[in-house]
Amino acid sequence: MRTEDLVFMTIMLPLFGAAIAFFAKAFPKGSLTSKILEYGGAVVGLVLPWWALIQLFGPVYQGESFSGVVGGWNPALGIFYRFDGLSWLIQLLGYSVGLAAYIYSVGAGPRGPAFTGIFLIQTAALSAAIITTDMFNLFVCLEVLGVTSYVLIPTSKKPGASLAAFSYLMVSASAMVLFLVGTYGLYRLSGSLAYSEIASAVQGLSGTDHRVYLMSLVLLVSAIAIRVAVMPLYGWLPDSHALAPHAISSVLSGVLIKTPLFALSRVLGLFVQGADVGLLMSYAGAATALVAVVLALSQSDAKRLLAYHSISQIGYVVTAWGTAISIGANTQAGLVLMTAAYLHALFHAFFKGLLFLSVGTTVDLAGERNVYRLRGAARYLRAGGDRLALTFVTFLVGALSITAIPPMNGYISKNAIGYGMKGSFLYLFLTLAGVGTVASFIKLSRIYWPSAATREEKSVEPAAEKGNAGLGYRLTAQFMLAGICVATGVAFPQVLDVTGRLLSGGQVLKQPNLYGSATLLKTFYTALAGVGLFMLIQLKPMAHILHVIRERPRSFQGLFVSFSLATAALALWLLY
Amino acid sequence: MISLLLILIICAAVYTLSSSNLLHGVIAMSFVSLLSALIFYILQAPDVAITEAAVGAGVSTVIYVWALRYTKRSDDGDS
Amino acid sequence: MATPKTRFGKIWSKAGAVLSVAAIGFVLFPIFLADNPWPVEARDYLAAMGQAETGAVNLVSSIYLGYRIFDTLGETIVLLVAVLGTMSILSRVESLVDDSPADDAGKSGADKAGDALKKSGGFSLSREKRHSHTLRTDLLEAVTGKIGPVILIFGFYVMLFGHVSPGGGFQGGVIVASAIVFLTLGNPGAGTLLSNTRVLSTLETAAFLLMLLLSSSGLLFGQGFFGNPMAGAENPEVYIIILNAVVGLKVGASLGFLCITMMGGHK
Amino acid sequence: MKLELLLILILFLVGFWGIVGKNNIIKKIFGLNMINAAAVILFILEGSRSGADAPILGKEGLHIVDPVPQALMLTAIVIGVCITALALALAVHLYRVSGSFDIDRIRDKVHNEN
Repeated sequence: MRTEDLVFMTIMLPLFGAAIAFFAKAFPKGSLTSKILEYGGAVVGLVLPWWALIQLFGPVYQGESFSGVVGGWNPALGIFYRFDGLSWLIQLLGYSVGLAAYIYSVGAGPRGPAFTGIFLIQTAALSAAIITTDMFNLFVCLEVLGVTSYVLIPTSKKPGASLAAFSYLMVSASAMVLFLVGTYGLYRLSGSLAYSEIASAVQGLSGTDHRVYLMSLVLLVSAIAIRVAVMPLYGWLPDSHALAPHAISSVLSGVLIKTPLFALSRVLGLFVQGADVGLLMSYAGAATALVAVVLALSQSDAKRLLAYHSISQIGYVVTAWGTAISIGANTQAGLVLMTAAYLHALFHAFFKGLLFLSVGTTVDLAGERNVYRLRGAARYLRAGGDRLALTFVTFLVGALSITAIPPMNGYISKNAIGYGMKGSFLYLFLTLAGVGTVASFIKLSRIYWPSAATREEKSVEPAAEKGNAGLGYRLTAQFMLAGICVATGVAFPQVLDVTGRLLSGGQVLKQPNLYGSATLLKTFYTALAGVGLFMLIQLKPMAHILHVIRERPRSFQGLFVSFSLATAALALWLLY
Repeated sequence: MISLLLILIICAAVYTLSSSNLLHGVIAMSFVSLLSALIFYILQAPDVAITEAAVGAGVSTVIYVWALRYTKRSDDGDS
Repeated sequence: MATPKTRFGKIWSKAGAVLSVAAIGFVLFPIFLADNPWPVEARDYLAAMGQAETGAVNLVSSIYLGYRIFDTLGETIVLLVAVLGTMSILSRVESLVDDSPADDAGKSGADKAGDALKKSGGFSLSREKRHSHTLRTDLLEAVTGKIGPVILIFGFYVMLFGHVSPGGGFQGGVIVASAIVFLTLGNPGAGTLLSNTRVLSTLETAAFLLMLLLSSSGLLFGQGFFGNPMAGAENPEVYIIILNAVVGLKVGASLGFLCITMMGGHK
Repeated sequence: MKLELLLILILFLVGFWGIVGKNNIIKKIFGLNMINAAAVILFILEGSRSGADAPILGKEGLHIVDPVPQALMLTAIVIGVCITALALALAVHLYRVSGSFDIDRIRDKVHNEN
């Protein structure tokens, strides 16, 4: 088998797995054959691709990249693809979180061949979206990703999840039509759909042609920005991530919002105006990081709090990513920042996945999601079969990671971003967001604090019965992710080195000094400020302000208004 | 000719959005699909025309009608 | 954006809508009115080489199932997932409706479909019109039962001759699906093989697997995934014909499955 | 020539108005269909300016139109219908839950239940 074919194995194996899993539907529910087919499909789709990834690691580590036309067709019409370090890294992200989430879902649901198949298709579409370098093919990949999420979000059977899925569907499907119009604009200018051909054709355009090109670029970027949920376009995310099943929440916030971002970096890296777009995106990202953390701090629902943190953390990623693109993704400084952006995306996928799963287990066992009401959750965990309250341990690992406490991986990636961003005023935003993160996770961890009131004891037993099923699978998935969080945090020099090499095509990048006294001191102050902020929000007037923020009216229409205004703003930014 | 068809499509579209009976809206919507199929045929795109007629006017109308079957069909939420 | 309950809120929300339409219009205006000449390189290449490379006389087919078959695979996946998703949401709706009497259990799926159609009673049927509607349904059964097979054959024709004439797997598949629906309507009680949802869903999965295998078949001949394994051979169009048939089968089964479930034959 | 393009733009904006300005979720789905149709018509219309005959070979001396937009639009149409089907299924589910197609009422209802 040629190495080029291995590249497509990462897409085709999950699809084959999905087909096998779908066959399970033909057999009676719960029969042995049906189980074998379903889990066999999952193994084919989620485990075998690791073999391809391992095979491919050698060449990409050496800085090789595979590109060409899918199926060996003529370049005039075929679909171009490119497999390089970036693709490898994104696939690593997708397959590791996907595997953990699937193991969790075996225990916690949703189950069934249809779910397994759709989950595998989503994984395949993720790999395809990062490999392709063809505009229309990217459109198709994004549609597949979208349609799988619209189907997976309402599997939690909550009415709110249906509404969230519907809102997401409407806004992202409309954005995809705009993406199509953007593709049209670029095709009529260049006569091609491949990124590189388009980029070379649009150079040196002037007059109306130039305007057509700019507007098409704007449409593409804002259609993808919807998926990434940067600041003005985040409205669909909190509900859909909070109300989806826990395993799906972890994949949605871990992988699904980042893949389009890095797919976009392939496009922007080629276009001249990409740098301007990157700059604006970095501002939007910094604003996202700060505003979303304030919103998170005000939430009462445990999972919605986590969902707002996903937005805030993607803000970090977008800030670093945008700055990297604006200073040139091939310069030394740009590469350092891009490495940091990727690492934060990867680590966020691990620790946020972990947090969603741990908090999911906790709220299932306790039967209560309200942060203000749930107390002494460790007791519910024990009553539910988790005798040692291991879920609390995994939660703690996740919380320490996201608040950037050494030696967890969050410390590494946040400070790597800080190192690259030093001197920029955006850095201030990120530092402030860090303080808010500490405060809101102290708030969230209160659900595990022992409660003073003894009258709650009575309600422990009945809630514990139903959530017990599949605890082993849940804990396996949680420990898998927790282990990765600690390991990547401890072995950071190697991780940084490998990531840097993969992203730069084999160069050795300068490593930031992450355990310098200044960095450690800053972490200490951030944590201290976080504790202070937490104390502050306990006060009556602050609590009232948070209540107002939490209950602010949100409407479906607001989503569209902010989308179209953001699109127009981006257009004006590029025009003038 | 194309312009004329497009004007008809826009009229049907406006009617679809403004009519208070959703079922009338569905019928107008399938009319939009049929007219666009006609446009595709005129524009030398027979494949797209067949697809639009079969999928846009056929399948999606069936799905709309199915969806409205469950419900009371009137649009009372709008001003 | 306030929830529009008050008069002021309503005006506010309309203003927001106008503003966003204007913003989108501003961005779209230059693209829609672009007037640079249409690029013809791809067209010229296809006119010269398309038939030789893929064997399809219909150049749209040559792109759809040749050069850009990867996109087509994605499209069929979207269809597959959408049908499954609609189905799972639908089953939840059915459980919410909960008005199906228990004695339905003994009937066949097709019978139930007919029942459900009668029960739902068309669109805006008042009680006294029920009787005439039943009559009309009988007429419908007689006509659709006869037309069904004809449409089925026409669907297969469109499917298999997609490489030389307009049409192809997808369009043929839609026609086959409507034929399946007609057959189901026309034979209440008898329950044809095709109206069994389990058979349809297995058929759909099988067609999906076949399509994956066909896209991978280029591997054996050294073109890699998504290549045409018969590219160098005498008649490369055979590959396209097979693909058309598989796509048609898949689309027909998917949509037939969807329609029959929606008519109430869901088990 | 410009008139046709302007009309398509109007169709697009009418559809977008349906999505943003209408409260009824079925009408929002109508709007989604319309903007999809507008994008497809635009692509096909402009693609057809390059020739005069359908892209089916077989006769001599044909001056065919560009087949690439047609192949792409086949995919786009089908994806659009799939999304419509899914959106309608969700809409029906929401109707069953809340008894209304009005987006604000649905939101109030769902919000109270959670």
